[in-house]
Amino acid sequence: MKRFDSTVTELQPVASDYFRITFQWPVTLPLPQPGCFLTVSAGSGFDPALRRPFAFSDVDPARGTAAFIFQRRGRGTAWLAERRPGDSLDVLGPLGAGFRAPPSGARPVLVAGGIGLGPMLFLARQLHQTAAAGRNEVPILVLGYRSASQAPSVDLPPGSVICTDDGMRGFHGSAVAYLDQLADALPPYYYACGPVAMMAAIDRLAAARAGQADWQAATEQWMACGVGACQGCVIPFKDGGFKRCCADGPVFNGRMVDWVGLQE
Amino acid sequence: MKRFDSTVTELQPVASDYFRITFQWPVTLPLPQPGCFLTVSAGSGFDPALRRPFAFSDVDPARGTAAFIFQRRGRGTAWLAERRPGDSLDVLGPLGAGFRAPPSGARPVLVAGGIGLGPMLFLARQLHQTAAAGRNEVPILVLGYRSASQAPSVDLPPGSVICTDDGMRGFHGSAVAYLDQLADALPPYYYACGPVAMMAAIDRLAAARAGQADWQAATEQWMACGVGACQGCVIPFKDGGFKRCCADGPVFNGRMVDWVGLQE
Amino acid sequence: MDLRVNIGGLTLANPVGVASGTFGYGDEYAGLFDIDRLGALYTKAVTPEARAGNRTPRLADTPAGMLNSIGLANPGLDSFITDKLPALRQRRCAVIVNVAGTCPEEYQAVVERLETVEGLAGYEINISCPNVKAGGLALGTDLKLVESLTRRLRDCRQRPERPLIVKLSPNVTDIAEIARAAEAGGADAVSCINTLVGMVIDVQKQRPVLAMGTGGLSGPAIRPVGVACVYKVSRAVGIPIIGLGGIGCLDDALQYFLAGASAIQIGTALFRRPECALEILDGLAPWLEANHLSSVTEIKRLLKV
Amino acid sequence: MDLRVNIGGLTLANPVGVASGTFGYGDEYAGLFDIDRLGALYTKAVTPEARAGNRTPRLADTPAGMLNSIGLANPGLDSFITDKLPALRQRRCAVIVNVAGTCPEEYQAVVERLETVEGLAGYEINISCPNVKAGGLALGTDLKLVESLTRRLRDCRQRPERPLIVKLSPNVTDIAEIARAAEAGGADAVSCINTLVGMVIDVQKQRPVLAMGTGGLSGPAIRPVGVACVYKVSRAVGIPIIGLGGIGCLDDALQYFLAGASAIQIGTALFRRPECALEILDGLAPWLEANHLSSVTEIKRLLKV
Ligand SMILES: Cc1cc2nc3c(=O)[nH]c(=O)nc-3n(C[C@H](O)[C@H](O)[C@H](O)COP(=O)(O)OP(=O)(O)OC[C@H]3O[C@@H](n4cnc5c(N)ncnc54)[C@H](O)[C@@H]3O)c2cc1C
Ligand SMILES: Cc1cc2nc3c(=O)[nH]c(=O)nc-3n(C[C@H](O)[C@H](O)[C@H](O)COP(=O)(O)OP(=O)(O)OC[C@H]3O[C@@H](n4cnc5c(N)ncnc54)[C@H](O)[C@@H]3O)c2cc1C
Ligand SMILES: Cc1cc2nc3c(=O)[nH]c(=O)nc-3n(C[C@H](O)[C@H](O)[C@H](O)COP(=O)(O)O)c2cc1C
Ligand SMILES: Cc1cc2nc3c(=O)[nH]c(=O)nc-3n(C[C@H](O)[C@H](O)[C@H](O)COP(=O)(O)O)c2cc1C
Ligand code: FES
Ligand code: FES
Repeated sequence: MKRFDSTVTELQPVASDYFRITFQWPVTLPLPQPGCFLTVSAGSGFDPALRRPFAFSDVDPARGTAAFIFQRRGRGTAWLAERRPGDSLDVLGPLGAGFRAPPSGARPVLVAGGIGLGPMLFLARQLHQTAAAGRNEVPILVLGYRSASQAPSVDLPPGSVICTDDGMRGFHGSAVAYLDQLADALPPYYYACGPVAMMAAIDRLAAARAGQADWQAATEQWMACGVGACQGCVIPFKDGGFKRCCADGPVFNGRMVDWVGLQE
Repeated sequence: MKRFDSTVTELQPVASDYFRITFQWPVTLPLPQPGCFLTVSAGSGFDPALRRPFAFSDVDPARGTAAFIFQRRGRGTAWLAERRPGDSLDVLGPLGAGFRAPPSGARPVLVAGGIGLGPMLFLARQLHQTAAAGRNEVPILVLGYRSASQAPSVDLPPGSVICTDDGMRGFHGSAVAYLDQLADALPPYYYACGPVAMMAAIDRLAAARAGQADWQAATEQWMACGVGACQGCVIPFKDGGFKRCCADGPVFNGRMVDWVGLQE
Repeated sequence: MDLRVNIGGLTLANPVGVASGTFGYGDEYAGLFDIDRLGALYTKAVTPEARAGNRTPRLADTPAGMLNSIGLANPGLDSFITDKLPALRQRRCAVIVNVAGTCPEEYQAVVERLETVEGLAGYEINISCPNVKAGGLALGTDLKLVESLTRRLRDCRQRPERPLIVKLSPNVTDIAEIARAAEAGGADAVSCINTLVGMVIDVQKQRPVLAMGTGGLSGPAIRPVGVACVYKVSRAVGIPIIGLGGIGCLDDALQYFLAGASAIQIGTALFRRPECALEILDGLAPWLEANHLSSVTEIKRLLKV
Repeated sequence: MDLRVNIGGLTLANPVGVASGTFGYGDEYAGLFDIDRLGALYTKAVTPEARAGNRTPRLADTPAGMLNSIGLANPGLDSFITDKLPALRQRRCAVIVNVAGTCPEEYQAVVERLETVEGLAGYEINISCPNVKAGGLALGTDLKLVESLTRRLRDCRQRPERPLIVKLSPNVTDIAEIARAAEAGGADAVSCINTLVGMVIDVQKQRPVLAMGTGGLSGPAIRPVGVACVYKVSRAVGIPIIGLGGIGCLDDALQYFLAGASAIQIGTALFRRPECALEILDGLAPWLEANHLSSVTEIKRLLKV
């Protein structure tokens, strides 16, 4: 990991209030893996004061760039949405431990809700590549949206499924409802990133399926240091303990996370 | 006066660390006069928190623009120096009372030091126009710099004098030394804007010349509201009182200002 | 939507006021927004005699805030009444006079005299100004003094319809204790917070930026402190609380209402964006409607803790 | 240029330290800059028993600052010694342990036990944490308790070369008084300031952002408060002062030295720009030279007031 001043190469709207930002990623740094994240400093002064964390959505070693997809929500992301090619970007990364490989013989089922899009896209592309090399089964990427208009215009890998609550596009219902009715010869192995309510529902589903004692959840928590020093970003676990999202995660076995405690 | 979101039309370097910024000035607003100022909000958050005051250097009613010249000094002006055409600029103005006309029969002698350049240029151009219309004598603009390299590349009105401490350009010596040796058929009437030490020296000169009981000083003081409400920006007067730079000034009779108290 | 709030018997048209010392005596901002729409205007402090205020510089810029050491500069009681009050009376918003002095007798002199004139809505007792040697902060940190000063002013007041609002300092170990002392002395309301004591040093000049050394810290930087103080005080007293400190937008104001405030004041943020006071006012009614509330004082009940 | 400073008998290689709670136990930032160049590393608080810390969320973002309510999460004294200390001992910088507890006996248990192990440079006594129910802040606001706790720890200490540094809270009416109590109890130095009590309310969710309600405000927002406290304390005590609160660059550090600090700590600003600690260190020697000084402790003499 390193803190450095990168340069923005592209800022692209991908849906209403969603953007993909691409920036230089020096070859001297480790290549970010799916599930890993970076933090950026927003604004020129100390308002806002804390760096903002984002999960990588993409890395292009040939061009020496990396990218993340973000939603404009508050001051930090409003500032990000105003960046233009050539602007500098204060980056700290790569941070955190990414996703682990799926167990053999299981179907990697990737679920993305909201701002979970970026890391899931990144993972889906990687699992398609490793599937082509025979290292795992072909993954399915499931994306859930309230309405068709929220679905992003990004290149989805083959076999991706869009679910909309209003039924105007793809599967009519939530991503979790889709998982529930999914019939597959292979047992599913879940990866997910999205709102806590969605994660909790996936956890219940995983618990209900005898075959799956473990699934991989990319978690989120307010962060200060991003490197494991401040104990600020902890995620509650079902055993009553806490683990640091930034340094012990952000990817955890979803069965272990106390989703109710996190929601509170 | 009004607070509004203007748009930057040009940002031009005029000397090392000096810039002229031009921005839209709606026709519906009063035309700024020389000596008047505006405040701008720097940065997207509240760091820095206070608006920054600058004196108008120019106004172009035909194009609907106004301008000021600024020196990059700290966070606020560093942010300003990064503006580009099309960027928005949060402006509050026009503020303050500008320069009054010179007494008839006297020579308007305008002295600018450092960031005093903008308002003095503006005043010089206006006094040349009114001189052409026979309303006052032709002004002289005197600019003082430490070295020739600091002298700005701006169009100076005819008859302007550049003074440099190193003697590499124009008069060899300070602007005040130039005033001291200036021989003119007409009695001088001073207008000045610049460092307190320069202002104090001009005040001594004005006091020494029997003919001049009054001269016009454009003062500076840290400001918070800029509109006369907070009492923060007061300038000490020789009679022991204070006057608000923003609302009672920024132009005062230089003979009345307590330059020693201001310097402290 | 009815935005009226009651502060110790005084009904304000709405809960949005502008803070003492940041709004002069009302005229200065007249060109920038419609002052008459404000619920209340808290004047710069008024003392018995005119005060020139502290030496300059009186201001310093700090991260998300500022320091001031104005030092209660004001034209004095007589001039306030003859020169400032006539224009203030024309305002449709309630005019609340911020009262200061060096000793209890001076506070009393101001209130007694103001009781004889028409056109004022109430008194805000400034026992918390960090920028003066005598009175001010020293007074506001002593429980007995707070209670006795409040009682003294209460006793000399002839017009009970003018609330006595005691303005609290955050520069104390326990602000709730001070609030209780004010309540015990008969205060109709408290406002909190005044500024925090702070200092900025000019490293180049190797001396404090402010001529007086220290000053009062205000602005968004202190908002979390102000919200915590209002929350704490609201658990300690039964009288209404007027919240302030770093409010600049509707969200900030709502934090104070949720914490327990019945009304708010906007200070430093006016310097950045004068019209924010009306933007906050305009946002209140829609927010109340969206949250199915019929008055501002109900907001505090929403807070889950 | 000699940057060494003496804190109660302990010589630090330079006056730049990293603040308790913002730097873990040292390893986490190792990849980002050369930790060994620091003058001192103040550990996260150590208590006798392991503590999981407070419920989440524990952080909130504020203008030019942040709130935390970590709640002294730490692995406990035993685990600190067996799991954290071995790596800390390898550090070339002085390791100062931040000590906390719920009662004087707990503080004493920590110090007594740490006196039996090698590789530590001193103790910072945290009597000022606003994020725990017992101990912490309550302790740090009572003059008698501060003095007696300091004396108790002083008496149980076997190694006088390890300074006892009492960490002061700004959440008091008079911080100088508390500093004098610490000095009277035998403290070798004081550090100031810890965080200010603050609260941020999530208006959407209508509850405090922090699970615990209030938390500690840190970062550039509080720097003027920290500088004012150091200035005030430096006029009240003769022991060295370690200044902190919102330091992020050389200019900020110099403000603290001018105000009277002999050493500094950097906390929240590390989160934004970790290497700022070394940038400050690298700027010190050139600044001293340019100002014709031969040591950091001379800086305070430059202040004109
Ligand atoms: C490991 C990790 C990966 C993330 N990846 C992405 C991503 O790929 N794309 C994306 O759009 N967002 C991602 N987020 C969330 C992102 O950090 C927040 O949306 C962003 O910080 C909001 O900043 P703001 O200033 O615009 O909003 P603010 O106004 O500060 O806050 C808006 C809301 O965002 C949330 N938020 C703010 N700061 C944080 C933070 N430090 N940590 C967690 N939540 C926060 C809070 O719920 C807050 O109410 C990720 C967060 C984490 C922890
Ligand atoms: C009426 C008036 C007219 C001015 N006209 C011009 C102008 O035409 N061109 C120009 O370059 N500058 C002008 N200034 C000064 C200008 O306001 C400051 O240089 C600017 O605010 C510095 O901001 P900063 O954030 O870059 O610097 P900071 O880092 O904040 O400060 C750098 C230095 O600038 C001075 N300064 C900062 N803020 C203020 C303030 N609010 N008021 C006065 N001095 C301040 C201080 O001495 C400070 O040490 C004028 C000031 C006033 C009061
Ligand atoms: C320039 C200035 C002058 C002030 N003068 C007074 C005053 O005369 N009386 C008073 O009670 N408070 C005074 N205050 C404090 C404010 O009324 C308010 O309590 C404080 O600034 C916090 O609110 P804010 O962060 O919204 O500014 C002053 C504040 C500022 C910035
Ligand atoms: C996340 C976090 C955790 C902290 N934990 C402790 C602690 O355990 N013990 C302590 O004495 N201070 C603790 N502090 C306070 C800091 O050491 C420091 O006093 C305060 O943050 C002010 O400095 P700063 O503005 O540079 O951060 C903590 C601060 C933060 C931000
Ligand atoms: S953000 Fe500091 S430990 Fe995770
Ligand atoms: S800046 Fe407020 S009175 Fe001039």
